[in-house]
Amino acid sequence: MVSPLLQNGEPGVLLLSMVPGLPLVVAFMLLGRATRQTGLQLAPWAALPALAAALLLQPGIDLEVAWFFMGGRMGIDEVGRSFLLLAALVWGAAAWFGRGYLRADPRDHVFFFFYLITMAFNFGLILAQDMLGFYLFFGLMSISAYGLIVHNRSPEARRAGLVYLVLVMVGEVLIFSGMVVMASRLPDLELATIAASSSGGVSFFLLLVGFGIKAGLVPLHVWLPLAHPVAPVPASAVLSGVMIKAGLLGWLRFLPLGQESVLPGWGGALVLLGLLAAFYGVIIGLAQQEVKTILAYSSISQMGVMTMLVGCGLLAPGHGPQVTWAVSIYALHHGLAKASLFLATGMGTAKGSSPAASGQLWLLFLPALSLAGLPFTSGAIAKFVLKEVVHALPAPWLGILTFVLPLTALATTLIVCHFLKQMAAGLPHQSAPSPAMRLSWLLLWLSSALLPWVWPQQPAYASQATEAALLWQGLWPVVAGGMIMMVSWRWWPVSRHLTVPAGDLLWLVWPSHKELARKDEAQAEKRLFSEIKAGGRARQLLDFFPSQGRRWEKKLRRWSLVGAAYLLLCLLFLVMLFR
Amino acid sequence: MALSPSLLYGLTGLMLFVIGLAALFTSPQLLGKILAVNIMASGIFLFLITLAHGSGTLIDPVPQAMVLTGIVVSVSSTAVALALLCRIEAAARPPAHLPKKKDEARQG
Amino acid sequence: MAWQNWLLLLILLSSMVPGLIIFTLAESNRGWRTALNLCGAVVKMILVLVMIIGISQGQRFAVALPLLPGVDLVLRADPLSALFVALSSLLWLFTTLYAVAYLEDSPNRSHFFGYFSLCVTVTIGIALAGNLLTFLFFFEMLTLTTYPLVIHRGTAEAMAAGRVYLLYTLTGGLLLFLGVVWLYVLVGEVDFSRQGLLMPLLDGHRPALIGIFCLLISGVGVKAALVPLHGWLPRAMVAPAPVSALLHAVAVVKAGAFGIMRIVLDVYGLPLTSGLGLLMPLMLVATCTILYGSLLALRQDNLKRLLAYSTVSQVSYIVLGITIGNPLAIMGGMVHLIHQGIMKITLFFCAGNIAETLGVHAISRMNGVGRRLPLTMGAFTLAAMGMIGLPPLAGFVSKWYLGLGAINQGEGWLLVVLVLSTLLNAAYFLPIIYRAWFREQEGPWPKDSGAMGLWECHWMLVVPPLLTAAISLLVGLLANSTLSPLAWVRFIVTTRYEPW
Amino acid sequence: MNLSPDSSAWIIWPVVVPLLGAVVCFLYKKKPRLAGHFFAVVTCGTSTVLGWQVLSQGVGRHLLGGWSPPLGISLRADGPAALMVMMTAVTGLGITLYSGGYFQSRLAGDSQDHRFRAQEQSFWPLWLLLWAALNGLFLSGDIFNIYISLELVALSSVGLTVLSGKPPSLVAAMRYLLVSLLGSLTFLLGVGFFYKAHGTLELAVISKALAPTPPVIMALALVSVGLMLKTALFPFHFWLPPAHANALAPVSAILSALVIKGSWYLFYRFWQGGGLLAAVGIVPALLGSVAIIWGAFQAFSQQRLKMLVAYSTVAQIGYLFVAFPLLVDSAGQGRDALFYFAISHSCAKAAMFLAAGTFFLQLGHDRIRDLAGVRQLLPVSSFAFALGGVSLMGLPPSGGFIAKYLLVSKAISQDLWWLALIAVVGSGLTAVYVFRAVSSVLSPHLLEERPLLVVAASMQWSALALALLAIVLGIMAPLPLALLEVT
Repeated sequence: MVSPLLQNGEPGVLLLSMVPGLPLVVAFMLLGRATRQTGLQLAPWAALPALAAALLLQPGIDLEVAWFFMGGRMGIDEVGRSFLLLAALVWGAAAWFGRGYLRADPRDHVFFFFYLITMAFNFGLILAQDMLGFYLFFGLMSISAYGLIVHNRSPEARRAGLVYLVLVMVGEVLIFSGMVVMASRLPDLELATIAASSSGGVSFFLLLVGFGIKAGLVPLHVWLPLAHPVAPVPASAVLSGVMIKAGLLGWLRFLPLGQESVLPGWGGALVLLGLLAAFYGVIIGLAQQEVKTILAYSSISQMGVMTMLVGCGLLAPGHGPQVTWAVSIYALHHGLAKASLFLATGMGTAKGSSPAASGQLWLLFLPALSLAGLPFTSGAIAKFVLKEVVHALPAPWLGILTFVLPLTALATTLIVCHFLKQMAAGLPHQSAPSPAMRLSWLLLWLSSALLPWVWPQQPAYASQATEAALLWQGLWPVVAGGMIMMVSWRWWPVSRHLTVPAGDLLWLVWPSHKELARKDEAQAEKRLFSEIKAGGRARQLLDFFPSQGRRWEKKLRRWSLVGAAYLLLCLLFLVMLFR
Repeated sequence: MALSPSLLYGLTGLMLFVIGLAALFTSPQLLGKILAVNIMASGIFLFLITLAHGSGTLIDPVPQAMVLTGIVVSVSSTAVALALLCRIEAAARPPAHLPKKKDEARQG
Repeated sequence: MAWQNWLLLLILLSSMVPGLIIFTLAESNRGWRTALNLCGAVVKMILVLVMIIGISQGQRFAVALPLLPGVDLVLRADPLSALFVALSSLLWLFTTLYAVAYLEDSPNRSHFFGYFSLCVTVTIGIALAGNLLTFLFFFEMLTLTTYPLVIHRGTAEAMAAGRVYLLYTLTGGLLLFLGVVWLYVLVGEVDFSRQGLLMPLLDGHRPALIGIFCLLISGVGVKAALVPLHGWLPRAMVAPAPVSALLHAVAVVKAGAFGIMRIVLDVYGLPLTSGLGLLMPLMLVATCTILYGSLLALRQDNLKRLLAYSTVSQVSYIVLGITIGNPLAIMGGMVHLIHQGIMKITLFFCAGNIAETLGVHAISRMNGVGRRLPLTMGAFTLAAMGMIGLPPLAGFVSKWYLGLGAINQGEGWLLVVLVLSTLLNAAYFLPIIYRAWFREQEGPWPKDSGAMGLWECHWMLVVPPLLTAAISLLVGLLANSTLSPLAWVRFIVTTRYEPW
Repeated sequence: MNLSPDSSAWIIWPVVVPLLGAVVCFLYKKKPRLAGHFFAVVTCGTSTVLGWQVLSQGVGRHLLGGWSPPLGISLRADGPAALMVMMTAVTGLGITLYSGGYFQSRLAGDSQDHRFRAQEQSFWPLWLLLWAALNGLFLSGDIFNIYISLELVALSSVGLTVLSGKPPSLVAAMRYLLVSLLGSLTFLLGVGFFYKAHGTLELAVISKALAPTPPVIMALALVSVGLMLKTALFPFHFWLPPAHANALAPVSAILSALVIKGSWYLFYRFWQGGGLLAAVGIVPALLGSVAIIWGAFQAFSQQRLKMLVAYSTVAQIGYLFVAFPLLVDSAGQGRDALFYFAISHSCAKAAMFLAAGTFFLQLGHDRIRDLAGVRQLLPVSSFAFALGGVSLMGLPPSGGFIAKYLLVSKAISQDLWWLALIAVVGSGLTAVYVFRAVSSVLSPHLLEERPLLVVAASMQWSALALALLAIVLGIMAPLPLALLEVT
């Protein structure tokens, strides 16, 4: 087991500040012409401090930076450590991968600039130990990811970017409002305080939806299937592998998980919503052709499962830490597996063209099926901790979920099989992967396969998850799913009968490509013209008074009028004085 | 109230003032206006003189001094007015093709 | 004791004297003019620093000049005025630097810089005014000194804008005048340091107090561009960019907002204002302004006009903060005085830069500007994000405290207003950023004055926006440090307005 | 009056010096300009000494030649009188300096040498005579002397008006003369009635003891109407704009800034006691209000700059009368407002007319529309014009602001709301027409026309000095107000 080597102290603080600091420095090196090449060389290594921090630092390290923003606190806790490890691995491997993937792109420095700042902010939000720090990094990460999504500047990418940005802004203000409401009741804004307090009502709802946008909560998931296919492969990998987990982390940090007297109704709703997403994602995903879109829908489905977990946390008082831990394990497992699948889409060539390629296809089965919870994969552990949580639930939910959970695994099997088939069918032509790409992919694959086995603090789970009774429970959905897919390929290919455009629900509200409605030049000129005309009329009107005024003034010059005024005034004075 | 000579003179003076006033306001000619002003001045002088008579038998010298000075002022201002009138006439005459302007000028 | 009195006058003179000398300089005398301007600006900065340090150590600065029997012209530096003075003198320095390069070859520069300096002098006077009449005194002078700047281009459009500007501001000035005189007749000297001065009148003179309040607020509201009174602001943007920058960020609009602050907080005081039932209407006006300004900004294609409408909207944040009437919200409003100033001046600098260097005025023609002017657009992006209120930029800090104050005061609906405003801000700022960075250039620029050495255009055009953008980042990023505006505002609120 | 009859012999000098100067200028035709400057400076000096004496020693009184009233001539200098003398002195000095430059430039720049020389030869004696007459008017203690000075003022100003020799100015001067005569004769008739009622001509006595007896009422009515005529209060303003606008530049300034103040000052003198004002104060106030609005409106409609400025005088005269109801209570704020209007208007209006005259001289026209860009040619004059406008508008810091403040606050404290509103609205209207001119003058256009001649520096700077004085009056109010307190 990895044991924390570094205690609180100077080196720890230095390492902690390098976690977001190094990527930022490298990112800004990319902006200068002179330092650009060095920056590109360094880019894949920028995640190393994060990795080191995740592996070496003692949970509980805490660093208060009073002058920073509005009172900053950075540190590592148990949950953060697990998320940081995931983030460091995926970001690092994807960056390494990306160096090769974008080797022919003249704007690779632009990509890596956004990549690195997004990475830094992602690390930052994991480390943040106070409300505003979390919000700060969350917001920054969301905004800078825009640059990743629109990197290839195609119309589809712009549209996806727009949808993403709109949703990000909506999420942003929702989170802001939720946090304001929450902060107004708290003595201070540290996460520890928040965890101890119970927040309900408005702020709960606002934060749930706000973070839900990032976490791909149905029906706010529409940006995911749009953004993934258009973004460069490494960007998709981190998007699906890590960044959507930030929303999850937000829930873990700010929702009152496992507390008494908080809205069980909300918990139930969240569980149902999660289950809905789990199946909905699969159904829509089966109708897709494009591999990255399929993976995106799979992510939606998997995030649905995690949403359900969070919902369980709300339903099960007293099990907060357990749920949190389960979610972080699940997230670790899903993040690594999904990222390695995504990276694979960036190096696939026509099927069977080379031994390496076909070998890679076979290797893909492991992360793919681990998503479905195949025994002896990381997915099995994830499913196991999931069940542990479910067992803690009160009566109706326990029954429902025990019944439904295997079905979600089955559904997942369907979609990963669909994905594998599409992969095997071949991808649009891509240049052959460089050795670095292969190496980074392998690294991710290995960590996906192994890490959940070695990582947990209680290895007991690993052994429990491999008990014989559970083996069958894990195996049958996969087998059944595989058979269903075989049958459907043969007689009833889903994607031929069901076509849903990527972004599904979005098409109801925004059916076609529309540029932002900007008034065009002709319209502007027309208005200007009418303004001028109105001005002329106004001037005519204005001139009326002076001309009349001059006329009257002329009349006033007559002596007779003056005489009359003279006499009148004399009389007026006399009368008024006599009175 | 009996019509004492001083009252009669005074009222006459005021009448003259009013007549001058009327002429000033109605006379179309500048010369007429100048004369009207003179008549007004004379009326006032008459009025002032009656004040000197006053109540007692002693003649008050102050109004007389006022009238004397007033006459000087009146004469000089009439002179200025007449000189000005001459300049106006002179300025209006040369452009014979503009007879209208002359009328305007005369009316002031 | 003596030097404290002289200090305030020196602060005024440090920009007035250069201004007056500049009037007499020949048009071609560029070196002296620039030197005088910059010297004045730097000297003023130093003096202001001395003053601020003095205030934080509890020294008192005041100087009085008898104006009329029983009515004095009082300059006094309290923490609130120090806030505004610091903003004005700092941004004056930057704007001067910018203007020197911006107006490099244009005519009438002596004139411009002369009025420019006078304008700052008057703004400082507004900030330091110790009583209502002194405030009025400088407030009206502001109209006069800014008018020549607004019409500086001399085009028909500029002259028309000048007329509209005068129409609004002079009318506002008259209303304010009437209100001030009325109040003086009622209570005599209205000194800002005497709080609760009007409290005894609450029983007998309620209608009069309400009437005066309306007069005063509508008077300063014209300059603060509260919504029915905002018409001049978008038109006044025909002025040269440094003028717009100063007008929007520091001088005119801020003077109005500052005036509302003074009237509500110091003249009437919050208890009286809310006792008269006047806070709520003012709050409604502020919210309408916030939303209406943003809605109109959404429709603009001219960058400077958009920024003008954005000012309309943003300045009402300040008013909103005051009217919520909660210490936290007041902090948010007050600190927005600084934050909005810094961010907006950055935006106008950048807009001017784009117009000056590339001849681009319309947003629809801004595609790819980021490639050509990366530094400028970088600064623009930072400032625009700050305007939206994204952390950790300046705008967020204001928004956060406004929101917190609103919730604490039980006015949860204001959060919706803030949220809508944020979304609207995003809706009109993000497309600009998008065009500049993520779109390719379409066709050649209308003109291109070319890069200059290391810089993308004249360095004096780039450095000021970069510095102000950096400051707008820093004041947010370091909001909690003891040197930030937020800390100062906290000092003001805790020392003066905490009881309420 | 328990002052000794000769507490201050100095009083005579502000009258005698310019009178002497007029004679010298008339006789010494070779260099009238030099003599004119000399006597103007000396007059200004003696006036200043007088002002200082009044301020430090209180009211001064002097009997000419030791003859006591009613036959002797008595001079009396109290605060208001001294202030008016000072105003005349300062404005007069500025105008004198301007005139020197004005005639010098015209003589240097034109071949019509002879005509201009004749103009100058008549200008200096007339101007100094007018100055002497004005000072006499302000300082005279009895109302018949005042009548004489009034006539002297009228005659010399008519003389000045016709100097330009243009037909419109002749017609205007004629009308001016007739109106003046009508006014002063009406005044004289009033004087007669006063004498009948009180048996004395001493102004101090008369204005203190205004009882509503028929002769006094008659006298007051006549005097008031006569003085209104001479001050060109609406509806008697008809003669003023053409006369003022068609005169030579320094003359316009003299007429607008100083001459109308003479008759206005008398009006104030007769009503200063308050007393009967409660009954009729509304009449001048109403006429004044109409004048403010009508004058502003007409000024706005004008095409020529000097006409605009002249109509602005019509409007400002309204301000001089509008505050009369405020004199009713004895607290001096109403009086302060009136006099502050008078002195700041004097400086500002002189500056504006002088600047307008400079434009005219430089460009050969004063069409407002074509003035755009004159700033490049005449920066100092343009600035002076704008500053004068600021004071007229009553914007701080300027004398006009102080006056407006005093007026409005007094009106509000007496619950005369309409008056406060009129004052405020009036200053708004003033702003409208002033900015119509100022925006043209200050506009940064490039001027296409070539200047006709070189303008002497003294023309520009004297206007600026006066304008600055109008501004400075806004921050040194305690001094003039202290002088006013001396009664």
